[in-house]
Amino acid sequence: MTIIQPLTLVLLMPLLSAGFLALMPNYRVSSAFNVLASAVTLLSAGLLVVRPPQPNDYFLVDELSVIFIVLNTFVGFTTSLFSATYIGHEIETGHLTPGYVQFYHAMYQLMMFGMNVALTANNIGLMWVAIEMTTLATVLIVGIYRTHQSLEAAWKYFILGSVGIAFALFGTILVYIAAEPVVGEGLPGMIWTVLNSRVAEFDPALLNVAFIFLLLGYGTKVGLVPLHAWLPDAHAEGPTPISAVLSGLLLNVALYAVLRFKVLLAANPRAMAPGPLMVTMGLVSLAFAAFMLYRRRDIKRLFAYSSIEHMGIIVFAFGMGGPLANFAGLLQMTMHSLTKSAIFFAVGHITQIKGTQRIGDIGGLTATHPGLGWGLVLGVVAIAGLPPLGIFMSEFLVVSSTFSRAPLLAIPLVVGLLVAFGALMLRLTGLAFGEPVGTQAPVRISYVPMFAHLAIVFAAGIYLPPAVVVWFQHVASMLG
Amino acid sequence: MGIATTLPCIAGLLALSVAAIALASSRAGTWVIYGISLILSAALLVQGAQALLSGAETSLVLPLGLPWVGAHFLIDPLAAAFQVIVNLGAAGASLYALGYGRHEKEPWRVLPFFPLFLAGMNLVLVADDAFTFLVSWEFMSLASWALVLAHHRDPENRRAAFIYIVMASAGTLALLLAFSLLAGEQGNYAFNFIRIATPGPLTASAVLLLVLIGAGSKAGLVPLHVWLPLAHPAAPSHVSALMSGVMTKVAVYAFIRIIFDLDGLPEPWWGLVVLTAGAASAVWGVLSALMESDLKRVLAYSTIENIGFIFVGLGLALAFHANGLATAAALALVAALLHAFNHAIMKSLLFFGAGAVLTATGERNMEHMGGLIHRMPVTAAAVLTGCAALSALPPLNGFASEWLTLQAILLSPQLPQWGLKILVPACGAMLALAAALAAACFIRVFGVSFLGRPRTANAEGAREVDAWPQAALAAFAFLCVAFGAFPGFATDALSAVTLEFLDVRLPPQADVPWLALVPISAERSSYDGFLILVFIATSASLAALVVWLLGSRATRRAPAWDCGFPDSNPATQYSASSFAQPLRRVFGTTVFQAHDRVVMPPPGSTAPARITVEIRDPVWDYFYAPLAGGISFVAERLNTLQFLTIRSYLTLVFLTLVILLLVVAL
Amino acid sequence: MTLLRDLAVQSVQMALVLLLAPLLTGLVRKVKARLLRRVGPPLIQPYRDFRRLLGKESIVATNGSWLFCAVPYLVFALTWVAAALVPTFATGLLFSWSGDLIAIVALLGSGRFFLALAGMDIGTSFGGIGSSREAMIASLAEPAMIMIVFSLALVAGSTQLSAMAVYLLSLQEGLRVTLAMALFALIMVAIAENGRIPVDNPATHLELTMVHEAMVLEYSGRHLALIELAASLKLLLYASLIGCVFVPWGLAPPNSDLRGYAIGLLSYVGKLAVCGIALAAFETSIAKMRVFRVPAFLGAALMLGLLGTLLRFVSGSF
Amino acid sequence: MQGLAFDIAHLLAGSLVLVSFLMIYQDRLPSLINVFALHAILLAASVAWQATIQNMPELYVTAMIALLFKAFVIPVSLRRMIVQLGIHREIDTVVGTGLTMLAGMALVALSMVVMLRITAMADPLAREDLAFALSVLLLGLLMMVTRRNAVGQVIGFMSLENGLILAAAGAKGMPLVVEISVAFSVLIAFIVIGIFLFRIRERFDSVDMQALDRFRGEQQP
Repeated sequence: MTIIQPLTLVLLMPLLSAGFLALMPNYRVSSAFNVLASAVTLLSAGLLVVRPPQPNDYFLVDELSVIFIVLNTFVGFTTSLFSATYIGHEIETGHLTPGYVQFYHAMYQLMMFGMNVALTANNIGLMWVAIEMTTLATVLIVGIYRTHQSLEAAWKYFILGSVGIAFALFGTILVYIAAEPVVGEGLPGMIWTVLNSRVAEFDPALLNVAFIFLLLGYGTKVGLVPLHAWLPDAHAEGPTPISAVLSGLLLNVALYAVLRFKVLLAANPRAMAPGPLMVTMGLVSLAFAAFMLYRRRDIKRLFAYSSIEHMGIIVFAFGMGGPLANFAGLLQMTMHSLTKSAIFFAVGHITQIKGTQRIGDIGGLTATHPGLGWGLVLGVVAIAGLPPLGIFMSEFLVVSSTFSRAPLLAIPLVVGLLVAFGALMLRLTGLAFGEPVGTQAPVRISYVPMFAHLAIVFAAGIYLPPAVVVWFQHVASMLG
Repeated sequence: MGIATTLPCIAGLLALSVAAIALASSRAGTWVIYGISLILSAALLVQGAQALLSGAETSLVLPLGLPWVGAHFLIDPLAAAFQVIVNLGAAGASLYALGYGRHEKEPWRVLPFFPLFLAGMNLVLVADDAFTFLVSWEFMSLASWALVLAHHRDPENRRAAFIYIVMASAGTLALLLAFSLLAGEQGNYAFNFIRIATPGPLTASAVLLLVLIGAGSKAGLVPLHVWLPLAHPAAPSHVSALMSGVMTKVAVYAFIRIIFDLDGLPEPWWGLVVLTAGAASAVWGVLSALMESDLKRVLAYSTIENIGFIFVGLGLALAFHANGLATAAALALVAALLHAFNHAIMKSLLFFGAGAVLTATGERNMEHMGGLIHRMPVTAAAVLTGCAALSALPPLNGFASEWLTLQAILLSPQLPQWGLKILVPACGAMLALAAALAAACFIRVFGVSFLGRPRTANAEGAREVDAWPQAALAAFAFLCVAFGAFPGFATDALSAVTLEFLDVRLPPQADVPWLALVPISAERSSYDGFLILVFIATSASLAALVVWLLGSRATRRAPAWDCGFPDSNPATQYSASSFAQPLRRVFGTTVFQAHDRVVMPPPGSTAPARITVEIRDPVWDYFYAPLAGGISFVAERLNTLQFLTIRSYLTLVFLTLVILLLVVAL
Repeated sequence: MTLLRDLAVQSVQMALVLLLAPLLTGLVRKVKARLLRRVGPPLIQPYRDFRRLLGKESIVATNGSWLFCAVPYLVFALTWVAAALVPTFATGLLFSWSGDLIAIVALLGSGRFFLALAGMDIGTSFGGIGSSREAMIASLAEPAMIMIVFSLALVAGSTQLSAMAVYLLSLQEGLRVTLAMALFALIMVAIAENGRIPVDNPATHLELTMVHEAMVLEYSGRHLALIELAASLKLLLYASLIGCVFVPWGLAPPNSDLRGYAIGLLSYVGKLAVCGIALAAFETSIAKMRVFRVPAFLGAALMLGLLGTLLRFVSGSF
Repeated sequence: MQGLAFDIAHLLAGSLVLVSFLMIYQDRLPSLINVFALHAILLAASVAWQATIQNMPELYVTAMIALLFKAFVIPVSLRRMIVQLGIHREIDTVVGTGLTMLAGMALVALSMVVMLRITAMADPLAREDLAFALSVLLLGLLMMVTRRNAVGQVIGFMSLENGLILAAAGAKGMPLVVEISVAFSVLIAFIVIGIFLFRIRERFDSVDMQALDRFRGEQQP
């Protein structure tokens, strides 16, 4: 038994560094420290995989949550790398004052803290608190540019987010009320391990209503249509590192909560099956986002909508259930986080170079900035689900497993995929090819995070290490 | 030998493309990349030929791809046959590109993707499980997409690439659905599982239709062909040669692999569907080619025609196979495979020629060419051979495969189904029509671009291309003649494939005297390209000799007679569109709503009169345009949801909650 | 021994077609002239023309390419080979199996291909007119021909002319609708292919409706001689084709004696004469049609051929 | 005792719903704020009553927090704010109040149906509480939907959260975590709102949401 548990490190490191960064005026030091803290968090998360701690009343680390934690800390780390260069440029161009950067870094770590707590919580109340905290932190960062648009986006995010949070809390209370007669008053009624073991005896009807509130509440944060409205604007108006984190991590955290409750509900034979609900919402999100992609004028909103589309696919996959679909869902989620954040890294620099987010004012990137341009091409090709990149494998599994089980469901799925594909490729040809368009501001570009992500995605598309496969398969069976 | 040596070569190609990223900008890049890809594809070609002739099957499983399936690889006669086709084209293209590639403006947009493309196509052939197959398949599309975008500054090319990649992935999704039907609930994606499991008739038929969409969209079957005449010409010419001559054959391979190998026993009506699709594509393709005046686009359309020929052969094979007429099925299948092989040669040859013309004149539009035979003799001779072969003229290779297809059609009376009895000869008529139109089309191509007087300064100043392209052109022209004279060897080699799937083979042609082609029996039908060639040569030289001995030997050069009023202006020659005008009036007015509009200048003005030809593609007008319109309509309607007020978004959330609560409550 | 005889027969046939071809042309011209109450040229006029042309120097336009000079020989060779494959007076020729009816059609097609190219080589408007119209006519004539081949092959169960002739000689089939249609179609195609009235007029120049003559407009001297010869060979080929398939009587069976061959020879000459006279009569009794009526004419031939093929299934099992 | 306890709890919760209706009825901000204060007081009372009958002293804390912040601090500051902004005379509602009332009725009916049908086995106290809590929640949401003004929306949101607290308090022996979280969330919420109203004012000289709506995503102002 070491002195410091990796878990405590994963949780304390962001919290403490948030406090420290709040007081650190020099942005160079603070961004460096930001990277350092994220690195440490990542390492200790790695330790978690090796030695997962015993679950107690408040914290639980099982195979499911470890996937999320590792992904979370990893993308958190790479994003902090990217954010260092990004913020540097923002300071130089005067988009942000040092004071705001100070605030930004503190909020960044606070958000990481919140997400880690949410992912390790063994207590539905604690999880709720953590997710609310991340919401508030991100709201504050989204509004950081204080332009009209960013304020509007942040305000929209805040209102919709808090309503969602309220729903989630109500659902949580209902779950407790359902559990209380069985497991007795007090803490046990909120502990995952207890709930999962006894859920079969709970009042099914109460669970149903609870699940509706939870799905809507946390689904708002997942960005399911029609609860998605905050997502595109928040992505578009906030600083790009935050867009990367929102798409790459925050959606996953909310998804994690939904999954947990889905498992809980599915374990009660008399309660309604959560699958159909999720399948419907997933398909709606996919189709809606796919069509919305066509009319986008803003590059960051474009990829925000593609995030909605992918969340739709993932929720659909988990809704279908079964070993294949669940495996596919997990894989798709992982790959999407990596790819989408990589894309946002590229987009961040692109918008800095061109000084605009308007797609119309960006073009011919492969000619002017080969590294960035081809990186974008690779990322979009990956996100569009082309081989040999990771998302193709997951989409292959989703579609084929669906089509052999429920052909009628596969039709809208395939159509949606195709429509979205068309939109993405259409925009990509405009962005990356053709005569160069727009200004050419000199920008220091950090290729490492982007290409690191893309390399992982590429490798995963061809070869998944057996350890990971076994791990995912366990989780898939755990998800039922 | 076999897979164990094939995969390393493919891996070498992949490695080469990585190296190309580094080498692309350097001067030696072109040499190194194309040189090595020439060597590797030659090696693959040899291995393919060996595997085909030995008829041996070698397989291998690697721990890649889908974890619990792994990446299965297999080389059987079918794969070997297409390995030969693909790598023959690949080797030719590499050889050609050794010279041609040096004219590339931005080599780094071509060099890394060229070996990638070759590797993709080879991987499709050896893949033996659904996942590996689809990965390689889409990988192939992706690489070629990048190559189509090589000249990305031209908006036409960007549009072509976009349409191409979208239709390609639509096809991939169709194949994916087909595979998931075959693999079943528990997802046995390995082909050796699928072969064992026999799908029910309904499933099998669904698979056929899906594969017809999936492979057909890649091969360019009407009405899934619209991307082909856009994308193939857009790429650099050696890549166009690969896409048109080889990649379409990979699609044919996919069709044969899935339908003949994996999809159980065919239903009789399958043949009907495939036949109709094939015949329609043949006629449609060649008619479009006749209306077109962009040289490379004409070639692309003619690819559609030839794919139609191949699919007619496959449809016949299916029909015969479904009725247990194994020998007839074998004949049809061999005809289809032989034509695939021949077309790969001919079409690569012609695209090489088009590329040579493009480098020499900078023109793709035939209206701006003319008289090139004087300035580019080697290219002209090679292209002439290619044109004659594609017009199915004896004793060249195009005729051999067409002759076999017709022989297979003549076996149709054996079919019990009346529909097929009636349809097959009708398809034969359409094939004959297509062949005759193809001849007209290539008279037009060669006559307008290589003969006559130069129409522009560019054509005037054309200069013959350098040695490497000439070598490629000459080699492929020679292949056209060789396989026209000795088709028997090819058919014998291909009979390993028929043995694999139909358990019968054509009578070995090597035993036939004079190396003739005798598919069924000597008294039924026989054709001997070699003898015909010899006869023509001897009688021509005999005639020459006689004239030389008896007649006058004097030849005088003089201005053209032209019925007494020759015009020095080359614009008075027949142009491509005026050559096609009679055929346009006969066929085009109904199908393509083609009409010529003459703009006469007012009396007294010195402006020239203009004639413009308008042609519309009904497939595009009535199918694709509405589709695109529908999508953009829905997108436009939904887009309003991006601009609602926060309150209305809250209302949406609110309504969702209420609805769900109602669902639970009631 | 048999090989020698077959070789002899084959070479006799090749020489024979070469000899008879101009005669047939001369016959047609003569009969036409007679029907028009003209004296007309003597029967052997075509031979004289050939000699005269052969003796003249040949003039090639300044920008004529090597193709232009090569085409006459090529066209002649292709037509001659095709003609040599058609049984004229005896079946079972030595090399007849080296190409069946489809191959013969294709050989004629390649002849046309090169002739059309030659028409475009000089780059004059007349050559272009000829080539493009020839291409249009061929694009309908060839499928019609293939359909005829189909119906014949489906009747006879073979695409080999000798086999067809033998089969029809044995007359198990009786008279068939299919055959009648095939015959009509074949005649129409033959008229079109040989550029006779009403499709084309071999005797005119400077007329915007001409096709074949426009293509070969630039040719002169020995080149023209060869082309003329090839044209008359083509006419002979079609005549003997009709003869051997539809009136196979008198054809000498394989390895028969001299008497058989003599009968075959006589009957063959007779058939040719009949064909020539009929053609002349037909040509004088009909007017040249507009170029864009030709597709309808040939379309009818194509339909006849297809109908014949389909009727083959209706009437009697295989 | 149980009967009386139940009746009082019922009375308080029911009157909470009634006050929510009152809030929906108000179409001017100052009166709306007053009614919200009343709403908060009632909430505090019912939470306190729950504390006594469940004899869970920590619930008193929640009651105190609710009383302190929602009944006094927030209303006072909001009132000052609107006076500053000079929007205390504006009509705030979008939809006619009558229509809104009808919708509210329907919502209450819905929540009754949902809750009473499903929680048959839970103890009546929790049932009633839950039913009322859900209706308060839905009414709060309805208010957010029907208010044009940021202040109105915030009040709607807070009344919605009152419903949550009611439910939490009704749940027997729910651990302290939740109260803290609720209070703390309200706190944060209020801070954030404060910041936002401040920022919004400095940008738009009003807190009218229509001023913000002009800057919805992707529209070039």
